Amino acid sequence: MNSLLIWPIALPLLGSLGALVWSSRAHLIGVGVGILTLFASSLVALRFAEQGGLEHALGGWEPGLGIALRVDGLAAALLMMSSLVALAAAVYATAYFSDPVKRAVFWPLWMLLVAALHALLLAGDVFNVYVTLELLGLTAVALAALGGSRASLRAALRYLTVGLLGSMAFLAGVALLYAAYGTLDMRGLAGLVRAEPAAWVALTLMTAGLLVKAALFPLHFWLPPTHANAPAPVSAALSALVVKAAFYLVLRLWLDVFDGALTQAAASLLGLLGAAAVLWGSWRALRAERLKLLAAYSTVAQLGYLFLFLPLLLALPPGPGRDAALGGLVLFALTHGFAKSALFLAAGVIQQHAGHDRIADLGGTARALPITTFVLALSGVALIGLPPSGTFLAKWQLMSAAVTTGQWLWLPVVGLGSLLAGAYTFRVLGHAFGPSERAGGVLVGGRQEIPALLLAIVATVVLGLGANGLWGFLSTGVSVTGVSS
Amino acid sequence: MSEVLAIVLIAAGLLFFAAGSIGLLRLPDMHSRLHALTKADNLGLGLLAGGVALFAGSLAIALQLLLIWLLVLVASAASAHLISQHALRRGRGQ
Amino acid sequence: MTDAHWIPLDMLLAALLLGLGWASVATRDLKRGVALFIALGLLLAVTWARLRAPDLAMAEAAIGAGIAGALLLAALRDEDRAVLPDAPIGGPRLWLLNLFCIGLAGAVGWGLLDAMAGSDGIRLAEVAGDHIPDSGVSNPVTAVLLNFRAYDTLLELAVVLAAVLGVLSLGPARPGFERAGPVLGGLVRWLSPLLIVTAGYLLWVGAHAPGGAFQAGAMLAAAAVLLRLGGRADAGLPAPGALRWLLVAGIAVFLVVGLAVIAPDRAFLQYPQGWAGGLILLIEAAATLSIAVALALAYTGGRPPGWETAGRLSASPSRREGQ
Amino acid sequence: MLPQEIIFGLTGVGLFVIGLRGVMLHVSALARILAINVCGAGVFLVFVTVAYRGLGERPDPVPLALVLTGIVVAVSATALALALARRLQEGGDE
Amino acid sequence: MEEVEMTTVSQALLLLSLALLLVTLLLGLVRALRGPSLEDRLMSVLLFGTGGVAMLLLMAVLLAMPALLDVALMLALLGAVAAAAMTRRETHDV
Repeated sequence: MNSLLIWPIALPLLGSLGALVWSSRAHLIGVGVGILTLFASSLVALRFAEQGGLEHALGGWEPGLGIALRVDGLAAALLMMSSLVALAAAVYATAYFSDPVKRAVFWPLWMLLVAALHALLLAGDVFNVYVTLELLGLTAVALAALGGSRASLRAALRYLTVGLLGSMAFLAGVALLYAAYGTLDMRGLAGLVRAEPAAWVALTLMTAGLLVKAALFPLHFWLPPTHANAPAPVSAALSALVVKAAFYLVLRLWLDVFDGALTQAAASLLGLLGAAAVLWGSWRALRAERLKLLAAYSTVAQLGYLFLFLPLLLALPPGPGRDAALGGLVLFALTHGFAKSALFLAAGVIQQHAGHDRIADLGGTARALPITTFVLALSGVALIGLPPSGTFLAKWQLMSAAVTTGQWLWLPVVGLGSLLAGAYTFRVLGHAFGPSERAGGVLVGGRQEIPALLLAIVATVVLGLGANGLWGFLSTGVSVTGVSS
Repeated sequence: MSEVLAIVLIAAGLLFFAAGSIGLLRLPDMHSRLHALTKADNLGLGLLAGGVALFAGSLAIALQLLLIWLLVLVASAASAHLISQHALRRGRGQ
Repeated sequence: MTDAHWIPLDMLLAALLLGLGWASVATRDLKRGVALFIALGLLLAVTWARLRAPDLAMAEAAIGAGIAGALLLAALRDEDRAVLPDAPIGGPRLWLLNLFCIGLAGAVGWGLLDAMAGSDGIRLAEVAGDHIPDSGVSNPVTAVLLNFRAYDTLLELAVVLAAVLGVLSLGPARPGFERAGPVLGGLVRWLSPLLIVTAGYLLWVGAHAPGGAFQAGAMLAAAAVLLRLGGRADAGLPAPGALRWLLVAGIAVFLVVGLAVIAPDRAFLQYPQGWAGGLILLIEAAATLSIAVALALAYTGGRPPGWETAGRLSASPSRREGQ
Repeated sequence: MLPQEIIFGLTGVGLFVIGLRGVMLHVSALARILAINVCGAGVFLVFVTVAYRGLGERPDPVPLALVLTGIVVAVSATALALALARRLQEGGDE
Repeated sequence: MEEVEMTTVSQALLLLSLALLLVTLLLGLVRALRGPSLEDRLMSVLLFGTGGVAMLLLMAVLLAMPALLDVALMLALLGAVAAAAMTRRETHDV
């Protein structure tokens, strides 16, 4: 009985109810629950490190009839990242909202979002995944709409429409799976799925639905306006966690459930789209006029890298080489999560301080907000992939896997993408270190700058230097193909 | 031969439904359509429910069918009133 | 009588479903679209009944004829232009879209037929049937929803909460309606108690016959919609302070029960022997209230008056935040 | 395979695609919301068809429960989408 | 209703009535398609609702599912809500 697994979901859910009923204490509940959730996630991760894969059969029913929660290395690593980023963003958010109405409605939704993320990461049942996707989608839309401007409402509505369409495609795939194999349990399905039309169509529908949500080029069109117009802590969570959750599901389906029905050609197609995303997203980021828009396009690009790993993982035979590539993928996802949330939080600080986030008018930021400028630089290091950031090691793994499998095409993509990332990072920093055009600005407290700084340090230093530990942790159960319970 | 009677009632109900549909389709203006509609489908449902009650042959079910029919009667009378009022108000150029 | 005899009727039903679906979507006249969509909802209820799923027929009826229909009709009133301009895409791109859709339909249909042909057709039906005696209820659908897959239902309630919080965050409620005339007033007075009684009946009967928390909640919400239409701007809902509690009641009871039953040998939501029936009814009662309040609030379209101040613990002014 | 599985299964697929096409074709929020709901109805119909096991048999309760969950989710999403669309129409001043 | 004894002929006739009812309702729906006014469309939907109740009654007998009467009851109860929802006006646009 690993009833421990329910707590990273139940705590934020309870917190959300508390924050709704006692809205004047909502921020305290939010941060307190954030700490408790991080604690629960850490316990889960520790238990996983000790025992390997964990499973909790909810309601005591055999998975299949009932629903199971499961943890493997991938889920545990992302759970830890999600809890950490959410806590940092929560601390930041205590000082972000000035409108009491928005503040009161932010906290319950925020904790619902965290609960949805954790439920999604631990879900072991494809229909349950659908429910968590919808919960995640609706909370994300409601939070994104808190921006309040016409642009943010329009972006939120489009986000909702597109997201619902994605969920419907996913659900149609679930229907096919149940029709063909008579179970919804992922591990049960993994043993049953064969290379046949039902499985191919189901895989295509579910993947397509998830790609919309993961904003893979050319389905990324909804992401930049949504992420650029949401409140800063929300943007941080959307970019660092929510799109990644959809990618996580793609990974789980491809490596875990549909292992028996995949072809290299399909994976290469996703890789190609990923490559296009890297180039297009980086280019648009370079051309962006606003800092948050730059960060959003950079997310499009960075997600592209994640998809580059798929054709490699499929081509590699099981063994240390594949484990290393998967480790690189997880490291990439984690680093981007921390770096991008730091970048969005920093952009929020700048926006509140200067009243805008136009890159061309950032002059004087370095003098007025040295910590925040430092955060910009640090997260830039991680986005480019300079040492000692985790991205550096992850890209190294990516390139060596590309060499091993002879998929040379990805090498110039990684190189060009990194150059473009360097260009857009230095463009921002160049303006930030430029002369100030006007004095003054709103004072911003440490409650906003420190969380961003910590996230950026995790991305650039901790993950890079501690990657060895991560490798060991992941290999405890990184074979996503099954949980040893 | 309650079964025969039941079928006859249901068939008669169907005729009224058909009359209602055709009225809705063919009559020239909204108000006459409304009249045709409410008369026809209420009677139609009543007859049909009677037939079904004969098939079911239980008092409890017959009562439930009666309740359903009465509710539909009330609802459709109220709906007809609301619709015609609405149309009138709009017709006055509001 | 066998399934073969039903084929003509089923074909007719299927054709009508497709026709209504097409007509409600492929029109530029939104009034027509909404009207046909409501008709499609009714037809779906009939289809669920035909396919022996009365629980779903109830839900569809309560939603389609009640809250969803009311929401859509209200939205229609807001729409500036009820007739949309020409489709933004035309010519070759429209052909491409149509081609894509035909291809997609073919592929998905192929996959589905392959899936059904390759399956034994039993799936989980027998496992579920075998465990219904242990589930605490005898309606199989309720057993799945509140016991075997109760966790799904818990998260579903969270989805409802998220949606209504989103609606509330967007602004104050819409204005109410003008006072009802005698006919509508009478209807409201007679019908709303009946709706509430039916909701109670559906909640109670759900344990052993079609019905359950959602159907009951939707009927309660329909009563609220009717009250609002009759001129009560608050839709008969209690004061905001109580509303907050009602909104969270469903998830709260569900979670507390789920966590309270955890023991070294018992999982989250694993009801103790003999307690299942009672606990399920308790959870469903709370869920009914939460669903009803959430749907009714969604119909009012925003925060009720006094919502902002109802969540304060005391009269202490809210702390100044930075910025 | 029952004939009903083919008839209603393909109808479900058809509704799914019709809805999908509607979302891609329209720009109006309300039209898109309708289309998404048609799309969802198609998926639900597939589930219910999978559950159906013949005239004399009890259907598989699991897909029916899934559809009930799906209907609740769809209504919630529709409510949120309509509220957003309305605020957008009002001018997004809040 | 579970133990309803019915001859095959009656069953066939009931099935036929069901099909005829559906055709009739289809005819009525043409008005929803054509309009021209929203009232016309709504009337057609109301007729469809009553027809839906009738179909549920017939199916309750044919499929031996008394629960369908509860569904019919719910539809009957909700019949007036849509009409009221469409025709009522919010206070600000009086």
